[in-house]
Amino acid sequence: MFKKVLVANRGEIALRVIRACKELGIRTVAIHSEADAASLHVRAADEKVCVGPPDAALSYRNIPNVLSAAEVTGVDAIHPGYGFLSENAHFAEVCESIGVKFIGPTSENIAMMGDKAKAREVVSRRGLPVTPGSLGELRSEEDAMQAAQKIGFPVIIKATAGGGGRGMRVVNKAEDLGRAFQAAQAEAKSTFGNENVYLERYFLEPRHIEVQVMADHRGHVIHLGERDCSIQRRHQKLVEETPSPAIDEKLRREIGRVAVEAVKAVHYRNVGTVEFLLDKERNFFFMEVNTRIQVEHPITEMVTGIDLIKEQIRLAAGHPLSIRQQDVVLNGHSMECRINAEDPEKFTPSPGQITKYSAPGGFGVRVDSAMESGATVVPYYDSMIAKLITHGRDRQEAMARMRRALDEFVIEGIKTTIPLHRRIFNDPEFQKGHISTAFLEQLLAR
Amino acid sequence: MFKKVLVANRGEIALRVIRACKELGIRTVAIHSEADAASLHVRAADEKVCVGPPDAALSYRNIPNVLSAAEVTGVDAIHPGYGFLSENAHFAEVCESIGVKFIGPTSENIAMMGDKAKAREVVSRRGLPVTPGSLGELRSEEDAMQAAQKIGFPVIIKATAGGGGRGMRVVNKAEDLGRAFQAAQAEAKSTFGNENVYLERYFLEPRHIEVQVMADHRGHVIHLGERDCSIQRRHQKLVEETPSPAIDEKLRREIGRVAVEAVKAVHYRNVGTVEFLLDKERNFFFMEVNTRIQVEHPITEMVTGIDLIKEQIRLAAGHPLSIRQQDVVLNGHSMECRINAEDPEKFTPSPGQITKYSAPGGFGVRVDSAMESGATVVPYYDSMIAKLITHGRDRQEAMARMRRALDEFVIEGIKTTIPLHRRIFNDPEFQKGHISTAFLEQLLAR
Amino acid sequence: MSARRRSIPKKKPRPIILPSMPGGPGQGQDALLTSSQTKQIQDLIDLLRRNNLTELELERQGVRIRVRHEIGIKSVSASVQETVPNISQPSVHPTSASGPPAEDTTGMVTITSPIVGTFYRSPSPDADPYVEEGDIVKKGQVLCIVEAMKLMNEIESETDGRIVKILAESTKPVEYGHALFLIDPNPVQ
Amino acid sequence: MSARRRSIPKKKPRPIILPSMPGGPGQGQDALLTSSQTKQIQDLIDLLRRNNLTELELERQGVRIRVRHEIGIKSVSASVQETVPNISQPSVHPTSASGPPAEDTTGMVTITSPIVGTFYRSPSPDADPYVEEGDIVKKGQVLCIVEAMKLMNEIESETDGRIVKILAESTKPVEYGHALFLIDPNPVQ
Repeated sequence: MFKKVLVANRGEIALRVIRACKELGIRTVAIHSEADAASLHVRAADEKVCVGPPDAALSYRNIPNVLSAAEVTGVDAIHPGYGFLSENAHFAEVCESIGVKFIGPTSENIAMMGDKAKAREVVSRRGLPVTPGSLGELRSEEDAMQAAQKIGFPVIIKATAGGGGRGMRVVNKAEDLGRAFQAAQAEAKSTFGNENVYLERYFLEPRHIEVQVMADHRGHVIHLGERDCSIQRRHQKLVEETPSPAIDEKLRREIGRVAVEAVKAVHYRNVGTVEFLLDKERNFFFMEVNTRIQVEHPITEMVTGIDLIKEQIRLAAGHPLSIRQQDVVLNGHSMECRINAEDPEKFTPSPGQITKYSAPGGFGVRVDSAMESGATVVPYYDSMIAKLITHGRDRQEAMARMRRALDEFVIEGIKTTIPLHRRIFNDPEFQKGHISTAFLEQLLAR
Repeated sequence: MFKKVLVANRGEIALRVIRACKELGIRTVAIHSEADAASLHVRAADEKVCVGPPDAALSYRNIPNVLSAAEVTGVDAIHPGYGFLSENAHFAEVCESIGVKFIGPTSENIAMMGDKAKAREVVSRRGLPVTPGSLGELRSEEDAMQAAQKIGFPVIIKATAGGGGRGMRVVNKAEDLGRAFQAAQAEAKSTFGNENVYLERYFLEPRHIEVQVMADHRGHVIHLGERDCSIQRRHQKLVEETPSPAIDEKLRREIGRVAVEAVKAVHYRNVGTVEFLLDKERNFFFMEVNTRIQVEHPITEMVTGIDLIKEQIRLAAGHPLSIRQQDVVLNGHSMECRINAEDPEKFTPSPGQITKYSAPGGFGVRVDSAMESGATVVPYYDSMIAKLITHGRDRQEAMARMRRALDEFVIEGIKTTIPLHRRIFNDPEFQKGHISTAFLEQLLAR
Repeated sequence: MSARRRSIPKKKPRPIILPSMPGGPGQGQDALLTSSQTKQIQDLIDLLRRNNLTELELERQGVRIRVRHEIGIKSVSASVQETVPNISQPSVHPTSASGPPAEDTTGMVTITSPIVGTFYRSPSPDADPYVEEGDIVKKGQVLCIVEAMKLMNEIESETDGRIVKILAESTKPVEYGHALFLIDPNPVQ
Repeated sequence: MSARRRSIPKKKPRPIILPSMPGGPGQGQDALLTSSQTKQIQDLIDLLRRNNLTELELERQGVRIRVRHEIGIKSVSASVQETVPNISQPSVHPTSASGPPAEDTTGMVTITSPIVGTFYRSPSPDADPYVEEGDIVKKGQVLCIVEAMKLMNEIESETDGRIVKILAESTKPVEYGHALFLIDPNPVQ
């Protein structure tokens, strides 16, 4: 097992990783920008290294400085968290080249899955269901038209290097395709430095379903059930839950099998997430693989009892999977609210000092956060400041706990999305589990 | 189901009950003494009533004021928590007589189990193992000598109305018995107003094992596994865990069966705990039944997923048990530290204002507490200010989490037992599970 | 108190006179210091208040001054209540439970409820109130009833004086310590 | 900065001159406790507020003043570190990473490390140090090397002046922003 791990991240996920390391008896090194010198994740670690100014490109994403920090502190491994360098194949590669273990999949895994069109192609070749559309990138408008007419409108054009909703265009009819293709290419190029795009059928009100997988160095792969992440605003998830209200035991086995097959197809290692789209007829289609720990991993931990961060570390250290598929039991129901430092109506960021912070407690309530009274939410990074997670014997109980916990959560000095979360959890349609990726926009429009 | 419940308690257990009520959609009334007007449990409730001055005898134990509060607020039921009026058969009886449901066992259950000698007798008559000793109270010194010689020395004399270590005398040889008998009687009389005593074999270094039971109004009874509460100082528990490191599946079934039989023998209702003594040869003996929710109930909740407070409320409202014995699954391992406002070496109380309070979080960590930054620990009541509970896939993980969480817990302005808990969790014998009720005294003597 | 009335109907609990709130700032420092020192300390306290400081330490001759500014609060309960806006906190009754109203009550006696129950100003719905504001009362005179557990508890005045204000509403619940009457024991006739 | 040196050995990053810390101790306290205490303390409090300090302690000729500002703070680290005694917080290096030492550095220029790496005062173990304390240096002159990922990064002086103090120890790690040299740009010759 590793003796010392550098945590190449900040905020709640850095603290999450540090906690896991502590429980495993591993020493930790925190890195931080000048803006985060006083952060909880820095104080929680055994050692700390300032790696740059507030701008993440010059600090948390600064590969030379991060690797130098790893070098001068003599760590065995680096945990990248999510975001920042976590899906940077080059970074993973350089880590390996200097003898520091990258806690995550191989750089090849990251590179291949980072090309969304390529990933679709590989998975499709294994006979697994992908969203109907082009395989590989579109070379021309004619290519696009051919693919679109084959699957029928509406279609969505996406950047192969994409993510977060950028470089996407929905096209409802053939005459709009040409202009949308050009626009998507241009946006893909300016955003990702790569103009390649592909095209899929556009589903109305689908669910976003993802399956947690784990793979060891022997090629054993298991899945830990699905997460329903349909509550999104502009492709940003706000609420997640497991199990999905739309998935029964039979469908779970099937979608789990496909997820395992998909990552086996690319010799995937460590922990990952396979994203699917579930339509109203409960057909599911492979979308992509996220080659990192997900923000919403805690809900899977709550129902399986498996510490995913510890598994990541153990797997990276060469240990085999600690559990077999048949021993994975899903207990009860878990939900997560991402609490952002944002105006709950206008969604404008609300950085500033937290004058009072008091997290909810008691049975079935978990809070993952690096905030505290007196802490400052700096404007340079992601606005998520806390994850509020509840667990219950069933969805009803998990929801009741969430409402209770949202009422107890005190964060003063800045605005947060807590009022929006309350609104979601008080909505009768949400309570019935009638959700889709269109849910939140519909709720906000009411 | 009840519409409104009065919580006849304070501190963490009052908040615990209020949280459960909120999750069940039940309105709550907090009572409080003048010393607790600003407490979190009071603010968390929908309504509040001041029932007296700081002295608990004139406020939290003041039956007329508590019942008046129930009357003027129009509640359907009263939850007594633990301590105070929770094991007062008269209070339970008066509640029923005025049409307010007492959330707990029947007043007959409480009365019978409150007489420890009687409880032993009833259980023994069912052929269940009780600690060897007298059945019923001892009428005279001769009675005592006869019983002692039958089972052999050492023996312990206990008050039938006893608890908390008072009215007890350990006797090592026959010639000391007479004096000890007199002394125990006198102490029992002065402490409990009842001079009756009984006598049992005195075990060296036993384990304190208790089994959680639940019974509905139809007489169905199930158990939820055991708790090992051997880490005690002067009969005050400091650390509890489940499952017990000393109990395997076979013994668990056996001791569980006996616990269920024991409470069936007295037509027990609602939630209760059957206490056993486990000797070094793994023989177990019935000791008594606690007719209330226990302080350490959360660890059972963590491994079963069952909310015991909600079960209490549902059972009191006349619902049947929500789960069958065969569906009770014990997942992983859970441990609890009782954090007291005490000097961790001298055990002197340390009341005062908490200048900073920051509870640990993350996976597998639960905190039940009504404390917060700026709160004042008043000197009138129990010194327990927080329960830190961890859960892990196994004992190893639960312990590692506890060490991590103890390190994160910040309570400033008063002294707490956190350093003592750290010492316990760092002890190799404790880590191996080699514990008994003598463990803590031995650790402190080192 | 509660023990005495437990089972006897029409028991008359003696009213409890709450002492004025303990430890307000600025009490009892006069005797310890010279008048000039007192003035200086008052200045410091004013300074502390103006600046919302919570602590101020001063040591003379080997001069030591310590000023502290904690959370920016006057009293803990107030701030705490402000900061938990999501937990509703209605009370059983509309008025404050623990003291006379804000007006000048120097020298006044507050009669508070020694039990939890329902406040009645008259012995029965048809009867006249025991007392009205402005009435002169004698020590031991019944002022009202607090009903608890079907028992009518007569509350007596513990002083001679004039009823300045009736602080509770008839038929409404009162909790322990709820202020019921404000009595001026030395009324200007 | 980092982009420029990413792949080029012997890249010479320009030193970053940190502005002196806002409102450090040592400002305007000289006249304390000579005439009106109140006035001076108000000054101190204003100072505290303007500077968002968490604590200010001064001892001077038997006079000790300590001012503390607990929660409403900008510079969290000081107070926060005090209050979490159970979390250890060693740093990679012994000296503070983020600023000049406490002595009077008015007008001085601090050369800080623009990268994370290992500090060397000489180009090789056998060679003489680039500079010593007291040396006069020119703008652009190499002062030291910070090695990162096997690349030797020469750090140059960004000003003419005299090396007042060398703030890092050769062969020890330095983090981003670590103060390396204190240079007096206007030395008294």
